[in-house]
Amino acid sequence: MEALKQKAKELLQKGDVKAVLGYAVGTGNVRRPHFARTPEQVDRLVLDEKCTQNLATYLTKHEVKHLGKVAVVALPATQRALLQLVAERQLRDDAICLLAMDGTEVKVLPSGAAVEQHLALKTDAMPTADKAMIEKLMAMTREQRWAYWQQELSRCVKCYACRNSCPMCYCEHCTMDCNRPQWVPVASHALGNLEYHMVRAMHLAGRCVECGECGRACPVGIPVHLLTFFAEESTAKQFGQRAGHSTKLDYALSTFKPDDKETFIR
Amino acid sequence: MTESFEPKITAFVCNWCTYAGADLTGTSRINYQSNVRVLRVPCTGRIDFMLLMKAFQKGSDGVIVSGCHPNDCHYTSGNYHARRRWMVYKDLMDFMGVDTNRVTFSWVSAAEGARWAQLVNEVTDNIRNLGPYAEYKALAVAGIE
Amino acid sequence: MADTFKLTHENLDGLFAVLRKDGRRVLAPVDADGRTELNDVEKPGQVSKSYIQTIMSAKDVVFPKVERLLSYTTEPGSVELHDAEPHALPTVLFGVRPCEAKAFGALDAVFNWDYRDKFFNARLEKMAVIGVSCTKADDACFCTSVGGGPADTKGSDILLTPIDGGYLAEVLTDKGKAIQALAPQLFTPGNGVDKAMIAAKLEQAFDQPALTAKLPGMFENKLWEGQSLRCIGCGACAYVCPTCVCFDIQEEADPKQGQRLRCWDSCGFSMFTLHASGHNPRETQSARWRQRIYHKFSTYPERYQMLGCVGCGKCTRACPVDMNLREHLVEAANA
Amino acid sequence: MTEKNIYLPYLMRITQITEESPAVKTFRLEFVDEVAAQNFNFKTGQFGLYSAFGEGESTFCIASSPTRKGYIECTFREVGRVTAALADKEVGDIVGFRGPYGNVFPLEAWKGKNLVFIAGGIALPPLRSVIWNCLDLRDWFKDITVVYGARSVADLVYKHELKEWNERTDINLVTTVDPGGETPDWTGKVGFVPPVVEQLGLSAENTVAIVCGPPIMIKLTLPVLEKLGFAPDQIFTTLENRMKCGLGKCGRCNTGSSYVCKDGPVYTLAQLNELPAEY
Repeated sequence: MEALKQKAKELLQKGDVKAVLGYAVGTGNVRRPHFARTPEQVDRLVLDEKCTQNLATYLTKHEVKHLGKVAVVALPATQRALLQLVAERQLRDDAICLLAMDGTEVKVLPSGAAVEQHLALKTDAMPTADKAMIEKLMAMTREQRWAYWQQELSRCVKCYACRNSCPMCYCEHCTMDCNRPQWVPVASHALGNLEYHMVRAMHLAGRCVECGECGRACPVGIPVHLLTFFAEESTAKQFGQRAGHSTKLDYALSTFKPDDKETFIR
Repeated sequence: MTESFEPKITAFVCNWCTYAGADLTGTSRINYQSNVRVLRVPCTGRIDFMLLMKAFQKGSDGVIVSGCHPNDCHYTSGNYHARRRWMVYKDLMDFMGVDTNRVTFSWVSAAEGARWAQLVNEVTDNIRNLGPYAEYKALAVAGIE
Repeated sequence: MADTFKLTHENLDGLFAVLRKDGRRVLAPVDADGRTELNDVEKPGQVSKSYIQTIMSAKDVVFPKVERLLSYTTEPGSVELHDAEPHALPTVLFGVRPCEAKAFGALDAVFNWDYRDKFFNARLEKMAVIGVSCTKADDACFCTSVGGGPADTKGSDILLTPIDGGYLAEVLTDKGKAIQALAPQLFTPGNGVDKAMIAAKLEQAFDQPALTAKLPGMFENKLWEGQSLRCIGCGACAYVCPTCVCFDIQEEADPKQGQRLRCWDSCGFSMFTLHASGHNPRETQSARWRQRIYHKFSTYPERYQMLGCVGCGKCTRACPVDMNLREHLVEAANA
Repeated sequence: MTEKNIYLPYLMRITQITEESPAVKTFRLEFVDEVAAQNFNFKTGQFGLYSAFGEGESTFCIASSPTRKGYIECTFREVGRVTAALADKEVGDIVGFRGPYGNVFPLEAWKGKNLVFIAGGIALPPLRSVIWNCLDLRDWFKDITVVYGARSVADLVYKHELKEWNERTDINLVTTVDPGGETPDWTGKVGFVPPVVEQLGLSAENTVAIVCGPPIMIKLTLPVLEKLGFAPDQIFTTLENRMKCGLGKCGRCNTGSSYVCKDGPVYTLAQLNELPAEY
């Protein structure tokens, strides 16, 4: 912890970065994203297993870009998101300055290549509970799955916390905000909710870094992350590549192989 | 009730192969069921999954998506791109409990007039058996106070 | 002042039965997968034992997330309009907290300050509130800073405060009396318990009148930018808020018929104020965050002589990035 | 007991369509319902929500004068979902109208004064309502001047009326187009609105200025008026913030604590100076 603060202060003092984005203690001991721009603000930084938010979300926001270069305290999921953002040309490689923990050491990862190397050291598989839930759903009949999602999605109010908390949902103009044509009904009724979540998951297939932020962000506890996890897994299984593992990978759904194997096209 | 049900089927087809194939069906005077509304787009690469969604949203009981056989795309690779997206989308639909029996993906070339007729007949019979897509239609009124 | 009675646990069971027999649904906080939701219940036994607040507010009873305002059928050269009638169910809200009970007043202010909104009114008329005082508060709560309190009666038709063996019941309004009249025998004479001793203790966090007085002079303060930096611009705060009333009107139609729907909306969304020209009066997230604070603490007092915030803290609990409203208001008050 | 549904529009029949400039059209609308037509009244400055059934509602001012009875007119540019649907309508089609909403231009208070109208581009419609209203009550006022600028000659709206005003002696019309927007036979001025206003040598004495246009035009015109000696309470404008309800409820048109749909759309500069600049 002290090492992290030390490094953060060093970066700020040297003027290498304008802010350090990390975590601080919030309401009732939860962890919240925290922008440290002064040494005093750095002192509020914490990093422990309660820190969950994917901070990469902030790096594509106008307000944050205006700050200048930002160092980010990066969990593995944040690192994956950054790689994917660079791969999608949303961030420049030299805009990266990650602070990652390696045991008790703080490592500064200054480029996509460094992040790739660091990430390669660890595996960060999908949480067991989520994996089990996906398997449980796939073991159901189609009708049961339909009923399950209808039940879950009926709580959705379309606050877009899932979209806005997602590091990969950086579009200036989201499909949900397009009304010529109105692809998805704006209203949060059964149709609007189903189609919104279907579009969101589909737009994240091959791009989801499986951080699960959308599911955590949902105020009414809908496991929306299972949808994007599933879409990502489907892509990975069928096309053999995962999002967030390299700055050089093309988006799986904007490329192809002539021998892509499918079974259902007649 | 079921006897009077005539399925409404929307077909998204590419201009160069399947549309031409369907045209050939007509000029060859092959009879087939008339439940399909054909929507022609330049290439299967243009058939965004949201179009399929829209078809169901607007009351289709079934959807056909069809274009050039692999390696035959007029634009070289549109159908390959489309195929990847269909592969994921079909999986996702199934995961969300949407009835994938109501979507048929196929390749029909400009020379396969008879194949088009056969495809439409099979799909129409299949959807007629499945009945109206009541589940999806019910969404339109659920959740409005 | 209100008539005070005792309502034992057994008698509350009876009251639920009587209310349901009277054709009313009873909505109450229920534990569901670790969340507290407002659900239809049959017996007090189903009501959550440990909740501080439900996640969503009860506002959707009077202001649903999607409601039909009108429908129509069209033919070439003619349109036939159909008025929509709100499908208002007789409802008793049981166990909402005093802060939320008070929030209906803030909704009423907007829906009826000038033109009267029949949809809201029809639903409000069929709703009665049996509030339950808070015996504990959490770090998000700040009702005492915005003129409320853990056992505040405002907005409740009957307010219950937990005591040994049941509740102290204050019957406060005509609607409350009508409920009591359904089964007067269930309400036994009160025993002079001081509810202030039972209610949660919550220190005032900031001086609200002073804050309201200084807000107009703070519009250009850098504070809003600093506070909003971590805001991700979703609508969670607005959608769980019991007083947030902003809405959108959406059209859904096919070539022959259509309907207009009123849907919740949020001032935190960037599209909310976007003009057709592309100009946006509230271009940045900080301007939208500021709007949220000003609307509740400056516009409301000025226009409606009340606050647009009841201090329930739902927004804080729902926020994915922990934008703590109380903390930000304290910061503004001290700025 | 049963309350009125404030969201129900009147049904209006389109009786005339005028193509003003590329993508800009004027509709003349008459009430389908006789009784509604009889009871309908509005004052200049007010606006309404016009609906294209199937697509939704859009907010525009009422562009005709209340002195012209039996119809209302609106002028709109095709920019979004609703206006595109409206642009597809033909004479005889039905559209919806809710209104009139908002406050009004205080014509009574302007009696005996000189009036200067300054408008840019598609912002002439709200002023057109006032201008015709004032022309129909011509003896209430002294000099009436209209300065109207647009990007190009093609972008000028109400070309026939501009011609009529130009020919009338009781109104002084100055038209201008941005440099490069003129045609060979253009007889008006070439230049942006603010310098054109400055060159006119207007006197602020016993005069009110009514300004409406894109934000940049307003921003640059106000200092000119100030220089000419106009006090903030002599300058009027009309705001068009985004709205959904028009009834003071939906929450998006406010600037500070002022609802543009209820307290506006007509404001004096003095009033606007009191509000935060969120418009």
